[in-house]
Amino acid sequence: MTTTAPNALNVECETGNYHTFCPISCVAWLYQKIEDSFFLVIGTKTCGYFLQNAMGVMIFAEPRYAMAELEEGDISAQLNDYEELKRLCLQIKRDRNPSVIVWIGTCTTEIIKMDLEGLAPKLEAEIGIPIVVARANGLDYAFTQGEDTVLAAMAARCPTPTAVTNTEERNPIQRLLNFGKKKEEVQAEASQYHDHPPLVLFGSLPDPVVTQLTLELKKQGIQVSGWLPSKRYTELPVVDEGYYVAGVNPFLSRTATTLMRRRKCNLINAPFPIGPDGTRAWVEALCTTFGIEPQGLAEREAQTWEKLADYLELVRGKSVFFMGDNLLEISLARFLIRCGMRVHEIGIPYMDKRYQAAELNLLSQTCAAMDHPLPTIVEKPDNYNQLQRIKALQPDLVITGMAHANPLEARGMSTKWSVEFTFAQIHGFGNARDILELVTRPLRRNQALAGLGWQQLV
Amino acid sequence: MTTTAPNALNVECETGNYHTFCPISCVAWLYQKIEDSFFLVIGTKTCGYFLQNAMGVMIFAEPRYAMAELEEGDISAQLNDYEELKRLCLQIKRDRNPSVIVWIGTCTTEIIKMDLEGLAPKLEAEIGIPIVVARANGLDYAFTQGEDTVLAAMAARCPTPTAVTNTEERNPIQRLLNFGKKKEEVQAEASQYHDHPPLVLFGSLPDPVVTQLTLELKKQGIQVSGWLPSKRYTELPVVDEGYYVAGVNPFLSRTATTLMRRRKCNLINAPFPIGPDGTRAWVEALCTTFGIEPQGLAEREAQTWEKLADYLELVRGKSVFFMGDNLLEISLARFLIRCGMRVHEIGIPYMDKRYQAAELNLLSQTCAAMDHPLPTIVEKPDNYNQLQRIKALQPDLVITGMAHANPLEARGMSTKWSVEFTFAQIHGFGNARDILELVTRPLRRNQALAGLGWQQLV
Amino acid sequence: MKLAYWMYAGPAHIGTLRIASSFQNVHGIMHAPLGDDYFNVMRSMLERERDFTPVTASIVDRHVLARGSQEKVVDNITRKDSEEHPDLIVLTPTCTSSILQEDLQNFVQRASLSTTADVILADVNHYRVNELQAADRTLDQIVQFYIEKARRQGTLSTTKTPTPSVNIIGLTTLGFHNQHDCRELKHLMADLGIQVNLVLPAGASVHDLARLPQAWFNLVPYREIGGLSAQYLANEFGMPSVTITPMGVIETARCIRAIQSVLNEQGADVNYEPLIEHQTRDVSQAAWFSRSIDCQNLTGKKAVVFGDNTHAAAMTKILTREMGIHVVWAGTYCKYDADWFRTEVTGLCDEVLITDDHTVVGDAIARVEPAAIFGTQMERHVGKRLNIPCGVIAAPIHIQDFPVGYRPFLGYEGTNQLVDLIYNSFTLGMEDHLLEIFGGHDTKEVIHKGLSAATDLTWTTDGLAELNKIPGFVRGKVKRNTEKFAREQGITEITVEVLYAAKEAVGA
Amino acid sequence: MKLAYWMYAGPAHIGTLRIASSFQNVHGIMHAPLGDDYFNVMRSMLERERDFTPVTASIVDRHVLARGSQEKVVDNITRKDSEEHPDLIVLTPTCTSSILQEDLQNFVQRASLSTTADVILADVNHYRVNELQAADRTLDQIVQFYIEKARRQGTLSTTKTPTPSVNIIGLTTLGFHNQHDCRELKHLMADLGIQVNLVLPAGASVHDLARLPQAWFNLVPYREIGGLSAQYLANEFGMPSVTITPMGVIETARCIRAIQSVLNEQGADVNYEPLIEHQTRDVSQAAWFSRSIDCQNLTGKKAVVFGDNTHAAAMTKILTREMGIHVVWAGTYCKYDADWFRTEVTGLCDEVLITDDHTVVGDAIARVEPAAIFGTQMERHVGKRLNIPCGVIAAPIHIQDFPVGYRPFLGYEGTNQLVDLIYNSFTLGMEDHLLEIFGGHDTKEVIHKGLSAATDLTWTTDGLAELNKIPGFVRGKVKRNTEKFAREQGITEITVEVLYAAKEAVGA
Repeated sequence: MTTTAPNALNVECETGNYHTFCPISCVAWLYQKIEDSFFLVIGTKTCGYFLQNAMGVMIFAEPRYAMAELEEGDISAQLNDYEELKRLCLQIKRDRNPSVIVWIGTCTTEIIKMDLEGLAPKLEAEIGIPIVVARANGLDYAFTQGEDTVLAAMAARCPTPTAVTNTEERNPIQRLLNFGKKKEEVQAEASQYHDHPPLVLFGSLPDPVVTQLTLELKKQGIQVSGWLPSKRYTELPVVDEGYYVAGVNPFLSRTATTLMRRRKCNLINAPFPIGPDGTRAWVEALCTTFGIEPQGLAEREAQTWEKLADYLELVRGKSVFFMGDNLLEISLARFLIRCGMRVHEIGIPYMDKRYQAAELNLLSQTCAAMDHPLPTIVEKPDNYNQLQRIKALQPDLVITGMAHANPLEARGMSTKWSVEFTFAQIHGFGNARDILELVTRPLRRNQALAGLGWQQLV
Repeated sequence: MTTTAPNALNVECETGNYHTFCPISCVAWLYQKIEDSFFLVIGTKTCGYFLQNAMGVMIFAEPRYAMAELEEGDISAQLNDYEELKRLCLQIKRDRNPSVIVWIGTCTTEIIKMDLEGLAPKLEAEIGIPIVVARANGLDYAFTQGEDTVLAAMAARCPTPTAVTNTEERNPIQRLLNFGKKKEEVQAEASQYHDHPPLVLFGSLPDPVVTQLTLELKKQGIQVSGWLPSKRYTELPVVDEGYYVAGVNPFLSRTATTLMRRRKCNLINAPFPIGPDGTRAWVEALCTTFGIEPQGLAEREAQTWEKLADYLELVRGKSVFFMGDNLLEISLARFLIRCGMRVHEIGIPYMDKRYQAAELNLLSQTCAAMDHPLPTIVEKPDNYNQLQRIKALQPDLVITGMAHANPLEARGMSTKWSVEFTFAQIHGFGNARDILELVTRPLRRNQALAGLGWQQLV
Repeated sequence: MKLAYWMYAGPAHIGTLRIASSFQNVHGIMHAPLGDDYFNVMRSMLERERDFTPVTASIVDRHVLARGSQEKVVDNITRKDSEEHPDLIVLTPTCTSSILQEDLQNFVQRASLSTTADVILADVNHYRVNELQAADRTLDQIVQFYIEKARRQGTLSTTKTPTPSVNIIGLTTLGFHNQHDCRELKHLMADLGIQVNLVLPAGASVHDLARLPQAWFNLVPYREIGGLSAQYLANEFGMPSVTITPMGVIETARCIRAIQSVLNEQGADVNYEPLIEHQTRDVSQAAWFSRSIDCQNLTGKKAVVFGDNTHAAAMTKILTREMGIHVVWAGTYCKYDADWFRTEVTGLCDEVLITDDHTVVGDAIARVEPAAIFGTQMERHVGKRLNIPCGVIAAPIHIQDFPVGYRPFLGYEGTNQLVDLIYNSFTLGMEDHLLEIFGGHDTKEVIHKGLSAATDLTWTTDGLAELNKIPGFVRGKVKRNTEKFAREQGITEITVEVLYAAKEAVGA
Repeated sequence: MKLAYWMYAGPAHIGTLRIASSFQNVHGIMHAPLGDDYFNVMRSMLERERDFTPVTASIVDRHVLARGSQEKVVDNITRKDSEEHPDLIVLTPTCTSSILQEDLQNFVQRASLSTTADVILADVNHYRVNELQAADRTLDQIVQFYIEKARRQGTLSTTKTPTPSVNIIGLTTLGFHNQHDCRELKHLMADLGIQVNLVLPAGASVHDLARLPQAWFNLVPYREIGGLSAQYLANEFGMPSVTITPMGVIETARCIRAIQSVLNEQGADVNYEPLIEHQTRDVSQAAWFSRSIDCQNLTGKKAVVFGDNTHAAAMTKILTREMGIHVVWAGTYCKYDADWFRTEVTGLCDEVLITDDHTVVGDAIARVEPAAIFGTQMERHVGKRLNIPCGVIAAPIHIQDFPVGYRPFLGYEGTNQLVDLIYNSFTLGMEDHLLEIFGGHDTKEVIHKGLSAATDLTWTTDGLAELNKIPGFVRGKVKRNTEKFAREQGITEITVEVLYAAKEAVGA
């Protein structure tokens, strides 16, 4: 089943028998990001055991998430869903008193058709805590798309300007940057910005990366009005018709759609700010949208590439195979091709060609610039088939899920866990090194072990 | 070689080939007790390695003690002792700035005849820090007697009343007990005490035990003017002709002598406050000295014995053998006989019959009261001979140094480290349980292990 | 619904897959949505497996849901049959797909028409049993399947081996220290002159199962897994079982004696007493450690124990009977088998705790303030917070439970490893305490913040000063005991005298 | 004089007594003052010895000093001879008694007139050599004594054993993991088909020493002890030595290959390559661990190494060549043999540190802030203070270095144990960091106290706020790097922009 992609990129679709993490994983980073939240995953022991194994040590630190574990009585509908959820949410309110409870629906709630969207408004009104519902289930979504379901649900909850008396108060980044400054200083600083319509960025990034990208845009005179998600639910960014929005991650197509359709925002379609090339393109796209001439951006990109020189030595000419896991694959492949690597195949769980259009375009351009054949994109891959192809192709590096890394290493293949790119700080100019640090680690390691004399260990 | 002891106690003397810790060990507890001190052990690698092994983990905690390690040049007298010690003491002054530096002489300084007493006053004057010299060497002393050498040296440094403007200021215990009280309250409290000549107690005990014994005497209206040593060198107790002094430990005969001869104090000869019987006798002796009728002392002793009932069950009728190590042997044996145990032999490194006269008397009385034959006291024992006797006697418990415990246990003998009594809190009514806790531990343990079915493991 | 932060045992399908993937050349097919296949990650990462985990997820997505799973499941079974040539394919749903109430048995029958491999559906209720029960059940199911198949085919071999032999049942992948226990049990059997007929399921081929009845007896070292199979073999063939966990010197000896009697009843003439004596006295260091001075210092110290039935019961026995340690409470999360646990630890601890709620366990630890904990990774973390050392003795598994160095819990080398675990748990705690006692001497704060908060009692300045002389690790306890004493005595102001009166009163 | 708080190696007499009491039926007599006999405590407590330590102190007290030691020393020698019937009595003074400059050699001769046992005086200078050098020397002295005695008596057996055989030299009591290393080396020799002629001195009888020349070669696994004896045997009998420490997969293979070549030169025809291949690929897990994902995450991490020559050099090689870890510096306290160390670690680390001053080592660790330390107990404590995990790889010995469970450092099982040591050192540190990152999220203090103390630079409020978002375990490093960058750039006020500019500039 082959379809035609923009710029003739070849996108194939396989059986979908592939390994990735469950989309409820997003709880792991979102509960940390949104400090006044509580995430309640409504599912089975299977979901719970996944969370505790995937997140390892974190569970011990009294996290702000828990399971609403469905028992036999819940499944067979002998118990009243509303009453059960109420009991649990009241306990959460009593123990933790969060500003919001996020219900994470799972495959099981889908199958037993539990009406979470119907129950939430009633319970929210009764217990007095906002309840956001996200259906982060494995029937419809893969791994990182869990975040998309949560952000899409939160996008609907962002306040409008009329609902907020003092917008400055609600912009924590701005407040932080202004902390300790006198009023006149703040006003003087405001003049550093161009006059442009409000811009809201979406995608959950670690706080330091949020600061870095915000500063990057400040250099161009672009002011970020807010981020979705914010550090606190009570500080969700103001969103209104005509606002501009831009995503920082490739797996946020539902959030983009929600902001466009339900909140009437204008989506800036741009490549994602991953790698110096992607970051430059992303900043440029934003500048272009606001009619701003980018300042020193080419130099900034060039300087960043210079700082990568030692790593580039290591990767140039090496080949890489993406098995597909976190939907960052297109952006990473594009950056690595720009670094001089050869990409055999880009496996990816799901491909929204419209939301990723600018990124796909940049990929095509990059291939052309680097004299690289257009790589095959495989949506919903079949891991068994991929392993046969890997055996035949013998790539220098396989970027893969956690289940396949050790067996591939035992067969002499260098591998890198795709999940590490999900958790590492990879966005913006400053973090480009971190991507190559991860990519080159197996290459450097296997170089260091050359003296061992054993390649294959099966 | 048999001599006649008071009350016909049989004291023998053997070869002196026995194991005990080096007297420099006292550094381990004295540096902690005297918080503004620094102990400098002047000796060889052999001394240093002993300290670091015997004190184990303590060394890691930046202790206030160190070695002045004698090197070949020091031994062969190619280096100037004064200059060398000055260099080290200046460094100590710079790094730690203690209120006093205690020089601990060792066997080596004895053999090379280093004139520490001659050097100290000159250096003290030059660097401006008091230097106290104690010859805690293994040629003349055993284990706990190291403390005796230090306290005797410090006794000479205790100020006289005329040298001190405000005595109340110098009594830290009194100050502590009065802390936060109004002046009139303090005066009202003073009236709780009988009018008696000043009393100074000597012996290094953990702070809580100091408080307990001080309170115990307060109950009888006896006021303790000070303790030697005090918590700080700068707070050494005032001592003058006619003051009364009493020791709390049996190994302090030199300190007693120094206080009597050099400071013209009156020594109260009493048994030591170890066990309810010893504590009562000690308090009584002090009361008698000051012409005070003891209040409720018999009841206090009786109550203490009642609280020991569960432990007494375990020890009654059991036999014990002291190999000899820390000079606490007579006091402990006397208490254990009172508890109903049978004592085969009391090994002891050194026996000062005058200083221990009251304790030896109490031992004789206790034996008579408990219908127990007078045990043999073996001074300077020979460990090999003792082991033959133990093999023949098969005592229920052997109290021994660390070198012999495991081999004896492997031969089915229950043992207890004598050194533990040195470090545990064993003085006064309140701590009698702690002695029996230690004594019964091997008995309880070997009872607990009865199900194992293996007694001998060689 | 249950509000759950953590669970001690995993869901049923994990148990089934542990059994399936322990066998050689058996393939598991999970009928499950995307993301439910993290078993593969656990096995690959925790066991550091060099081979691909022989488990494939047949993905249930919205599309499959809409048109039914049968085609996809059957396709995936036949595909794996031709790709991997397994001897057996085990199909299992997960909690989620099990609610679809599809006729999976029918899928299996459909598929097996065109496969070379045998195909079976794991028969467990995903909402009623946990990982451990499911593993026991699945192993039993596979054993029965192949015994019956062999019987039908006339290939069952029921003749006993000429010399004494054993089946060791219940050793699996992702089991707590199972790999090393397996090696140690093989050593032990070799020392006893007993031939190992089969180890089950770890490393066994399903073809071997027809040989099970040849062994003289079955050894089931763990309470959780293997019992059902041994029972089945006892019923079918009258095979005796030894179900004593050989952990610690006493129980190892008891296990060996039970083996001796089982063998001698079948006509052997073995006397293992000299071996027990030799191992205990000279080879294992555990009996000697129990007697040594290091261990004497542990006498009467307080500990708590929590884990699965096997390890928590064995550890309670060892601590109490072999080390003279006072086990204040012992507990298990195997609620479904609580009676067994109670019987095993009767008389060895003050209290028994049966719960699978980790917060109850944490509270019980905090209440008792033991000198050491022996529990799971969860209790280790509770201990970290309370500053109480913890030795890990049971699953849930963690990467640290898969050491590369040899660390059995069973048999005589196991007794040595346990000595280290116990000794280090107590002494490492002690070392921290010593550092606190000796380390902070010069810089100790005068008054510990918050010490007198929220109480009806007043501490006088001298009382408080004295309290602060007490080392931090027991200060809390002394404070509570003193306040309890003061309340009982109707004292409202705690002076230094009250502090010491309280100390004498509680005799500590 | 030297102001000393701690020493890495003990005094000479400890080395002598370690050798004497390692032999069977050899008695040591210490001519020393009361309290110098703590060797007996160390051996009894650390090794948990069941037997009385065969060392007696002949006490020097004031009385003895006054009238001379000869009578007492001679008496004690003859007495022990009749009480214990040892084969050999070794007399040693300590640092203290050695300055008496008595003619101890004469005492020995006097005593030996009336003893059945041989009597020798340990010939070491107590102020010039340490424990390790004295041990090497005393072993050499005893070997020479008995070789020469046998030669005189005509009982020396120089005929080689029919099949390849080895003397393993240098394993002693109170040696770092020596007991387990000994067991592992015996296993290894058995696997290589090499008969162990003699292990020296641990457990050997002095009567056996006449058989030393029968072996085909000598194996000296540790650099510190055994070298002199092997050299003597080489000189006297032309016996070849293998002195490669078989620690880690690479060096173990190199050691085995050296053995192979030594044997084949003497007419054997052995090929150990298949065994090396099999052990490395399938039995030891170390080579596989090196390749696995767990180890990949250690790539390029910074470590420091400090210890004796043997273990520090071997560890440096393993970390660098087998794990891909970056050893920033490697050091030894064996100053007397520093050249050897430098040669061994050349090219494997950035710096070499030769010192026996623990404060220098502590400062070097603090300066580098490595992710893990591999050192002695002292470095472990330094690590505790700096919150850096430390794996203990070398003496000075500590009770924790005498585990009851099997923990060799040498041979193939040693490689497994080392994997655990290395992996746990890094990951336990990581776990604490994760707890900090995830644990303190709700309760993080806004400004870390004292962070800006004593600096010429000002942190703006936003810069400081950003700095405080960085996890505590790297915060100090980020702060220092940022300030360094600011100074270089002439910036006096550090804003959030400066912070990130610095991060980009240092490329971290």
